[in-house]
Amino acid sequence: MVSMRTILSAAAIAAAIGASAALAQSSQPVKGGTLVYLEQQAHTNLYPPAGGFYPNGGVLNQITDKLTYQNPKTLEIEPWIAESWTVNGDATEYVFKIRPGVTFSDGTPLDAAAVAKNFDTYGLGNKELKHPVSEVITNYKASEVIDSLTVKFTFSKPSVGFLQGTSVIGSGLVSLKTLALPDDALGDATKIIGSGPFVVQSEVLGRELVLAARKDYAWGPARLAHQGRANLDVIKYVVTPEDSVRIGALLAGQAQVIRQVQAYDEKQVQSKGFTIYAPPTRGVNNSVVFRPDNPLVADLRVRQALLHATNAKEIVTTLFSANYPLAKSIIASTAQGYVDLSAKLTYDPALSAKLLDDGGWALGPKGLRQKDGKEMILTAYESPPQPQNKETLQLVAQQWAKVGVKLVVLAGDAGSRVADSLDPIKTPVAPAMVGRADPDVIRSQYYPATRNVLLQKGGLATRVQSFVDDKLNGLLEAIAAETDYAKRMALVGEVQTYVIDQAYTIPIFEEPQAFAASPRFKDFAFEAVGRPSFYAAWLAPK
Amino acid sequence: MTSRETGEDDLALIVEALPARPPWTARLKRLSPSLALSCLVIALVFTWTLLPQLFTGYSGTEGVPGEQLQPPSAEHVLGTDGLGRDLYARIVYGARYSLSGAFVAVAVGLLFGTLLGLIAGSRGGWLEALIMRLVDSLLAVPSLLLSLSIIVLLGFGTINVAIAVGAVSVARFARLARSEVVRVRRSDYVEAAFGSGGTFWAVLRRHVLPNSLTSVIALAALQFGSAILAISTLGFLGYGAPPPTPEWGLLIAEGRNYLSRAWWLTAAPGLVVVLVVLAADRISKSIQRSGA
Amino acid sequence: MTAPLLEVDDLAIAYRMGDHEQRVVHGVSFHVAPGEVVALVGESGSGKTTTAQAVLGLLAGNGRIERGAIRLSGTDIAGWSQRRLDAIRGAVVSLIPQDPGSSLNPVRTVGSQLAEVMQIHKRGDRKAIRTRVLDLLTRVGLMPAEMRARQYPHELSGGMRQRVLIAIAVALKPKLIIADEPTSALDVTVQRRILDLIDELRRENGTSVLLVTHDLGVAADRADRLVVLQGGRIQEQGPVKDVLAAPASAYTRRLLSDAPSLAKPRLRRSVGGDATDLAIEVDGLTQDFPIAGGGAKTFRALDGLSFKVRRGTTHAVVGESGSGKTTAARSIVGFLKPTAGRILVDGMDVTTLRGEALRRFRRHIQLVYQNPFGSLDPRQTVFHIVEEPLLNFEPIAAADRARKVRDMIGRVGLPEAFLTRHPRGLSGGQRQRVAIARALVLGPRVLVLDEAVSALDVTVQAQILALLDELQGTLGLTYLFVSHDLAVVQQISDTVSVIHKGRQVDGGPVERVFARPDSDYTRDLIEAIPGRGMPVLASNPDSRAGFI
Amino acid sequence: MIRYILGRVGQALAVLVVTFTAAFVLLQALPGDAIMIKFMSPEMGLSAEQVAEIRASYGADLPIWEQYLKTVGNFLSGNFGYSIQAGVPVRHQLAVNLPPTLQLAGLAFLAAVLLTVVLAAMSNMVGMGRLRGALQSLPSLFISIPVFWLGIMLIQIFSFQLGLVSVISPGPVEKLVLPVATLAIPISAPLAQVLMRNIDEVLAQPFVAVARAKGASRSWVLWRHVARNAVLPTLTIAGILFGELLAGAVVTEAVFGLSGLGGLTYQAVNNHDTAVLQAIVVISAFAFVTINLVVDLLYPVVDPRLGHRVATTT
Repeated sequence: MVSMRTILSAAAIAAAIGASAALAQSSQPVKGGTLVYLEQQAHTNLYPPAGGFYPNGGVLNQITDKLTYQNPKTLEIEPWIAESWTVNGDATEYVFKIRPGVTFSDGTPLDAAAVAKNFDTYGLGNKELKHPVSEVITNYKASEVIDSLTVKFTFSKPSVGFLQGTSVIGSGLVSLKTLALPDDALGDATKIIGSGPFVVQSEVLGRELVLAARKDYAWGPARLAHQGRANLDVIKYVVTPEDSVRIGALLAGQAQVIRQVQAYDEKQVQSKGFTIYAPPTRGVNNSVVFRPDNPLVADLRVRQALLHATNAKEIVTTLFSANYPLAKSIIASTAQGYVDLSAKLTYDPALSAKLLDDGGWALGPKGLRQKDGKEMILTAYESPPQPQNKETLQLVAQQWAKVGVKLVVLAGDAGSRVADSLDPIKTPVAPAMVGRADPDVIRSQYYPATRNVLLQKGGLATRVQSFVDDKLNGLLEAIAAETDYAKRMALVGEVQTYVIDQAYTIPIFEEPQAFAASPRFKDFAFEAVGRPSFYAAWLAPK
Repeated sequence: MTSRETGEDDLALIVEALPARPPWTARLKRLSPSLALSCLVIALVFTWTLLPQLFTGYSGTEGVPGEQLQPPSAEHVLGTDGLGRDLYARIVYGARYSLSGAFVAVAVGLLFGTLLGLIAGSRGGWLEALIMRLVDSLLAVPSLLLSLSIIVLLGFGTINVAIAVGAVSVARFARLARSEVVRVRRSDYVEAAFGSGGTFWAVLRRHVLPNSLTSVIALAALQFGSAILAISTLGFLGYGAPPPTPEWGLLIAEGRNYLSRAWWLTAAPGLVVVLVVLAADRISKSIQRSGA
Repeated sequence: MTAPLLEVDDLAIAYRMGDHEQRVVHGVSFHVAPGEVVALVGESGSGKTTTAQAVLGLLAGNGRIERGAIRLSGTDIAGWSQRRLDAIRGAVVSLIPQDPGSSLNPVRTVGSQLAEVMQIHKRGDRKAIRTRVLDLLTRVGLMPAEMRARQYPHELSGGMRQRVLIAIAVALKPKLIIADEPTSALDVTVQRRILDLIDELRRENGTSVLLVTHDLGVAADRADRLVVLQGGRIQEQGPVKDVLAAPASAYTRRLLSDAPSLAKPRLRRSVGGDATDLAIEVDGLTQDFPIAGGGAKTFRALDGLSFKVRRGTTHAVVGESGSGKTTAARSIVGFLKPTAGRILVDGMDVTTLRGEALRRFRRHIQLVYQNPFGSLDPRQTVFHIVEEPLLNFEPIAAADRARKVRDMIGRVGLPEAFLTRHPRGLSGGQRQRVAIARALVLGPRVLVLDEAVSALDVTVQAQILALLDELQGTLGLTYLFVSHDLAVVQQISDTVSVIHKGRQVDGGPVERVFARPDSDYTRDLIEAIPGRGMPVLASNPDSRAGFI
Repeated sequence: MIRYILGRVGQALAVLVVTFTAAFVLLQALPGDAIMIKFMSPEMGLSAEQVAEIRASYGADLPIWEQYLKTVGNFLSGNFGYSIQAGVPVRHQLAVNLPPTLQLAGLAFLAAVLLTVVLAAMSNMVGMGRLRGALQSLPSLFISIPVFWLGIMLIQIFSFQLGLVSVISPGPVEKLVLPVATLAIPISAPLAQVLMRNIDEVLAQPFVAVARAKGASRSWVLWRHVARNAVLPTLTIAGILFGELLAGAVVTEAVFGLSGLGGLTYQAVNNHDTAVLQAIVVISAFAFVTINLVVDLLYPVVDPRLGHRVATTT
C-alpha cells in the first residue's frame, strides 16, 4: 500500500495543475454535443504500451480503462477497474480484485482472465504477434487467475513501479480480440476494443477519428465527481498539422479544443477570451543530452563547459511563457523524487571557456575551438513533437557559438533521424524529453535496454563503440528494485545529481502539454501526465 | 512550289538604315520598362548575394533575445522573427542560399538535360528512342516524390536540395533541347554546312548548338524562378536546408507558423520570392522573343 | 465613263515598329471602275499588299491609316469600325488570298468553310446554303461536289484549295474581289487555269477585280489597267497597253526589261569546246521513298533520269512541284543515296562515296538553295558564313582565309562593309549573293542551283542571273540549274531536261526543246508562261551593277 | 496507323518498366528502412534480436534481386505489398487515399482549364486593349506564388477572416472549394501561357484573315476558327501537368489536412515505406503514360491533318 507521505507530498506538488482542471467546476453540465478536437499529429500504433506518444495517449485515454486511477491532483493511486489490491513486502506479488459487471465494447467481460492476458502481453511481449514489452513494467514473471474477479501477478525481482504502472495509459485494458491481432494491425483505431467511456466509431487513417460515447458506461473512477456515461456524444479528432490552421480554426469557432498551442500564440488566444491549459508532464524535462561514446563529448569537462554555456533562462524567456517553467533538475519539479539542482545549472560562459581550455580545446581561427586538428562541431536533429524544438536548438547553437562550439541543427526526415540517432558519431547531441508520473521514468530514459538516450553499449544502437556507465546503470536498476519508498526517493535524488555532475544532460524547461479551448468547453480534465480526459467534459450551449 | 517573302525586303531596308550593331545606349532605350525593372530586381538580389553587409547592419543568423516578434518598425524594417532576428537582414543574407540553390538546380537540369536532348536529337535512331524513354520515365514519377527521395538519399542541405530540384527539371530540358535540335537539323543552313564538307561535330558546334540554345536558355531563366519555389516547397515540407540558414523558402515555411501572430514573417519573404520569380519569368520571355 | 466602284484617294499607311512609326504607303490614289480589272504591280516592299489589306479594312494589328480616303461606291469606309466593315466584307468586297496552303482552316471541311460566308451574312437556311455550296463547288470545278465538301484542306492540291477560296470569294456575288497574288504559289499550268476561272466568274457577275501581283506578265495578260507601285509610291498608272508600250517611269521600264521572257535573247551563246569533257553524267537515276506509315510501300520520286553536262555549260532541270527535280539535285550533290543509277561528277561516282570520301568530294560540287532566308545561319556574320567551308579541309592560315573571303564577297558584288552583318540585316538578293559566295569559296567545279532565283523579285533575279553568268565566264563553272521557270531557264541554260512526275519527258539543247518540244507536257508548260503578249525591252544595262 | 498505335503502346510499356525498375533501385538505396524506423524507435523498446526476427518476417533480409523479382511478381498479380509503417496492406491505403486525390486533382484540373479559357478569352476580347497586358501577365503571377503559401492565405482569408467556408469539418462540397482553388491556380498558369501563345500564333495564320474577309466578327473567328486550332497543342501538356498535380496535391493536402495520395506519399517518404512508394510510383507512372497515350492517339483523330504524325507532348 502506498504510504501516507506520498499523498501529502504529492498533494502539494499537484497544486500547480489543480488550477486548470478546477477552472470550470461551476454551472450544471450539459449532456450531448460534438467536440471537435484538433491534433497536431496522427496517432501511430495504438497498442496501449505505445501510449507514451502523445497523439496515441490522447486517443487511448478515452477508449480504455486502467486497473487503477492516479489522481492528477494528489498523484495517489485510487481504485478503478480494480476495486482493491494488495502488494507483498518486497513488491514481487500483486493481487487485484476486479470490479464486477465491466464489459468491453464488444460485449466480452472485463474479468480476471482478460486482465491477466493483458498484463502477460504487456509484461512479456508477444513474439509471434510482434507485441513489444511495455516499458512501465519491469521484472514481470507471470499472472495467475485466482477466481473470475481476482488476478495475481508475480515478479522475478521487486517491481515497485508496477502499481503506478497499472494506472498509466500504457496499461490500458483491451479486449482479448484486440490482443489476438498482430502488432501492425493495431495502427487501425477501430481494432482497439476497450472498456472506456468512448468507443471508436470511424476513422480515416492519419486524418480523422470519430469517438462516440458508450451509453452503458458505468465504471468511471469511483472518486470522480462525474459518474455514468460521458457528457459528450461525439468527439471528432481532426489531424491538423498546420499551427496557424489550428489556432485560426479555434478562434473562428470551427473547433473547440486544440493541442500544441505554441507559446507565442498564448497571449492572443487568451486576449480573445479562450483558455490555455498547460498541464505538466511530470517527467524528464525537455533537455539536451550527450552521447559520450562520441569522442568530442567524451570528456566530462567538455560536457560541463557546454552545460554552463547554455542559458536556459534566456531560452525560456525568449521562446516560451510562464507555462514552461525553467528546469531545476533533469526531471520536473512536479515529478516524484525531484531535487532542486539549480545551483549546479548556472549559466557561466567564463567557467565554460576555462573548462574547454583545460580540456585542450583552444580557440582556433574563425572563433571555433580546436584540439589536435579536430574542430568542435556537434550535430543534433530537431525533434518536431517538442514545442519550438528547432528554435530552441538554434538558440542553444547561438549560445554555444559564444564559447566557440558549433552546433549544427538538422531537420531530417523521420527515417534518417531514427537511423542517425542510433549513431553517436552522427548525433553527439540530441534533444530529449519523456512524460510519465513515476521515478521509473528516469530509468526508462537512461537505461541501455530501454530508451537509452545516452546511447550506452548494450542497447539497440549497434554503432556504439564502448561507452557504458555502470554506476549509472546500477543506480537505475536499484531504483527499479528498491521497495522502500524513502530509499527509492533517495536513489532518485542520487541519480539526478549524478547525471548533472556527469553533465550527461542539459535540462532546459519543464514541458507542459499546451491546449487551448473555447470558453464554451467546461470540465476539461487531464490524467497525471497531461493527456486529455474528455470523460467529464461538456460543451455549454452557444 | 515557290514562295515569296513579301515585306521582308523593306524590313531589310530599315535594318540597313541602322548601324550593323546598335550601341548599347540605343538598345537600352528600346528596353521596355517592365524588362528594365525585372533586370533591376535580379541585379539587386545579386548584389545581396555578393555584399549583404552593405545592405544591413544586422546578422542574418544571430538573433537578439528579447527583441523577438517585433512588428515592422524604424530599426527593424520588416520586423523580427521568433528568435529576435531582423527579417530584412535574413532576407538579404538568404539571397545567397536561395540563388545559389536555384542556380545549382538550373545548372543540373541545364547540363544533363541539354546533353541528353542534344545527343538524342543529333544522333537519333535507337539511342534517341532509349534516351527519350528514360526522360519519359523521369516525367512519369511525380516530381515531388522524386526530389524528396533524392534528398533523403543525399542527405539534407542547400546544395543537395538544389540537386534534387534540378534532377526533376532534367526531363523538361532534355525534351526541349531535343525538339530544338531536331528543328535546327532540318534547316537548310545545317545541310549546307554538311554540304560544304563540315564534319558532324563541327556542324554541331557551329550551328546546331548555338541555334537550339536560345529557347533552352529561356527555359533556364524560367526554371530559375520555379526552382526557388520548389526549394521553398521542400522547406515547407521540412526538407529544406538546416537552420539557421535564412534560405527564402525556409523563411516563408517557418514564418507561416506565426501567421496569426506575426503576418510579416511570411508575407515579406513571400513577396520577395514572387517578385524574383516574376522577374525571371519576364526575362525568360524576352530571351525567347529575341531568339524568335 | 461610269462612277468608280472603288476610289482610293491619297492613302497613307504606317506600321508601328517598336517605338517609332514606319510609313510604307505614301499618298496612293487610284480607282477601279465597275467590271474592271486593275492590277497593282510591284515588287516586295512596294506596299501593294498593304494597300489591298487597307481596302478590306484588315491591316495588321500595328498598321494604321494615316490619311486619305477609301471610297466604295462613293462612301468612305476608311474610318469605319470593324463591326460596320464586317457587314460589307464577303458580301460587297471579298478576298482571294495569296497562299492557298495556309488560307483554309486545317481542321474544318472545305464545305463548312464555304458555307460559313453565307451563314455569317445570313443568306438562306441550312438547306439553301447546302445546295448553294454544292453548286459553287461544281462551278469552280471541284467534283464530285458532295465528296469535296466533306474533305479537309490537306486532302486537296494547291490548285483545288485555290478553287475553294475562289468559290468563297464569289459566293455572295460581291462587287469587288481583291485577288492578292492569287497564283504566285502555284505552278504555271495551274496558274493559268486559276486565272481563267477568275476571269470567267467575274465576267458572269460583272465583278470588279483588284489584282495584286508581282508578276508583270500576269498583269499584262489579265488586267485592263496597271498601277505600278514602288516603295509605297505610285510610279505610273494607265491602261495596260499604253503602260507596256510606252512606260513613262524608269522603274516600269526596268521591270519590263528584267522580267524574264521566252521572247528575250539568251544571256549568252552556249560555249563550244570538247563534247567529251563531261562535268556531270547522270545515268538512269532512280529514287524511291518509303511512304510514311505505309510499311514496305514506296513512292518513286525519280524514274531513270539520264543526262550529260559538258564542262563550263549550264544544264537546266525543269519541272513543276512534285516533279522530282529537287530530288535529282539532292542526289547529285550526294545528300541522297539513289535507289538505282549512276552519277558521275568530275568522273567520280557519287553514289559509291561514303563518309570521309563523300566529305572530301564536297569541294567539287556545291548547292545553292532556293530560300536565301533559310540557308544562312542567322547567328553567323557574313564573314563567318563564307569562311566556314574553308575550315573544313586542309588548314589555311587565318590571313589567307580572310583574304579569300574578302575576294569572294567582292566577286559576288557585295561591299566589304557587309562582312560584319548578320543575314537578317540583308535583303533577299544580298543573302543569295552571300549563299553563292559560300558555295564558291571552296572553288568547286560544279554548282547546283535549286530554284536559286525563284524567291527573288524580277529586278534582283536579273542581277543574280547576270552575276551567275559572269562567274561562269570567269571561273569556267558548270551549272546544274533546277527551276520551274522556263523563261529563266531559256535565258541562261545551254541544255535542258524537262521532267514530269519523275520521268524525263524532254531533253536536249534549249533552242531545240523550246522550238520543237517532244512532249505535249513541255508544250503546255511553254504556253502557260504568262506575259507572252508583253513587249520586249533590251536587257537593262545597269542590271549587273548595284546590290539591292 | 496500326503500326503507329502499336509503337505508342510499346513505348508506354517501356516507360512503365523503366520507371518501375528505376524507382525500385532508388528506393532500395534510401538509408535505413521502414522496419528500423518503426521498430528501433525508442518508444518500442525492442531488443536487437526481436528486430532481426521482424526483418526476416517481412522478407526484408532477402538479397536485392530476389526482392525485385518478388515485387515484380506481386505487382503483376495486383498485390502491392504491405505498408510497414501503417501496418496495413498497401492496397487498403490506396483504396482509402486514391479516390479523394483523384477527385481533388480532377476537379482542380477542370477548374484550371476553366480559368485558362476565361483568361484566354478575356484577353482576346475586343475592347480589352488596356486590360490585355494585365490579363496576359496573370499566369506569370500564378506560377510565382508558392502553393502552400497560397493555401494558407486562402484559409486565413476565406475561412477564418470572412468565415465563408469551414476547413475543419466541412460539407462534401465546402470541403473542396479552397483546396481545388489552391491546386487549380498554379496548374492553370502553364496551360494559360501555352494557350495564349497558341492563340496568338493561330491568329497570325492567313486563314484567319480569310475568315475576317468573309465578314466574320472577331469573336466569331475566335470561337469557330482559332479555338480548336489553339486548344489542340495545349492538350498535349496535360500529361506533364499530371506530375505537377500530384506534387501540388501533397502540399495542398498537408495544408488542408485532407486525406489522399499526397499525404500518403509524404508519410511514406518520411518513413522510407518503400512498398507504398513503389506502388505510388507505379500508379502515377501508369496514369502518366495512359494520359499521354490517350492524347497521342486522340490527336490524329481530332486533327485531320495528322493522319499519322506523332503528337509531341512537350
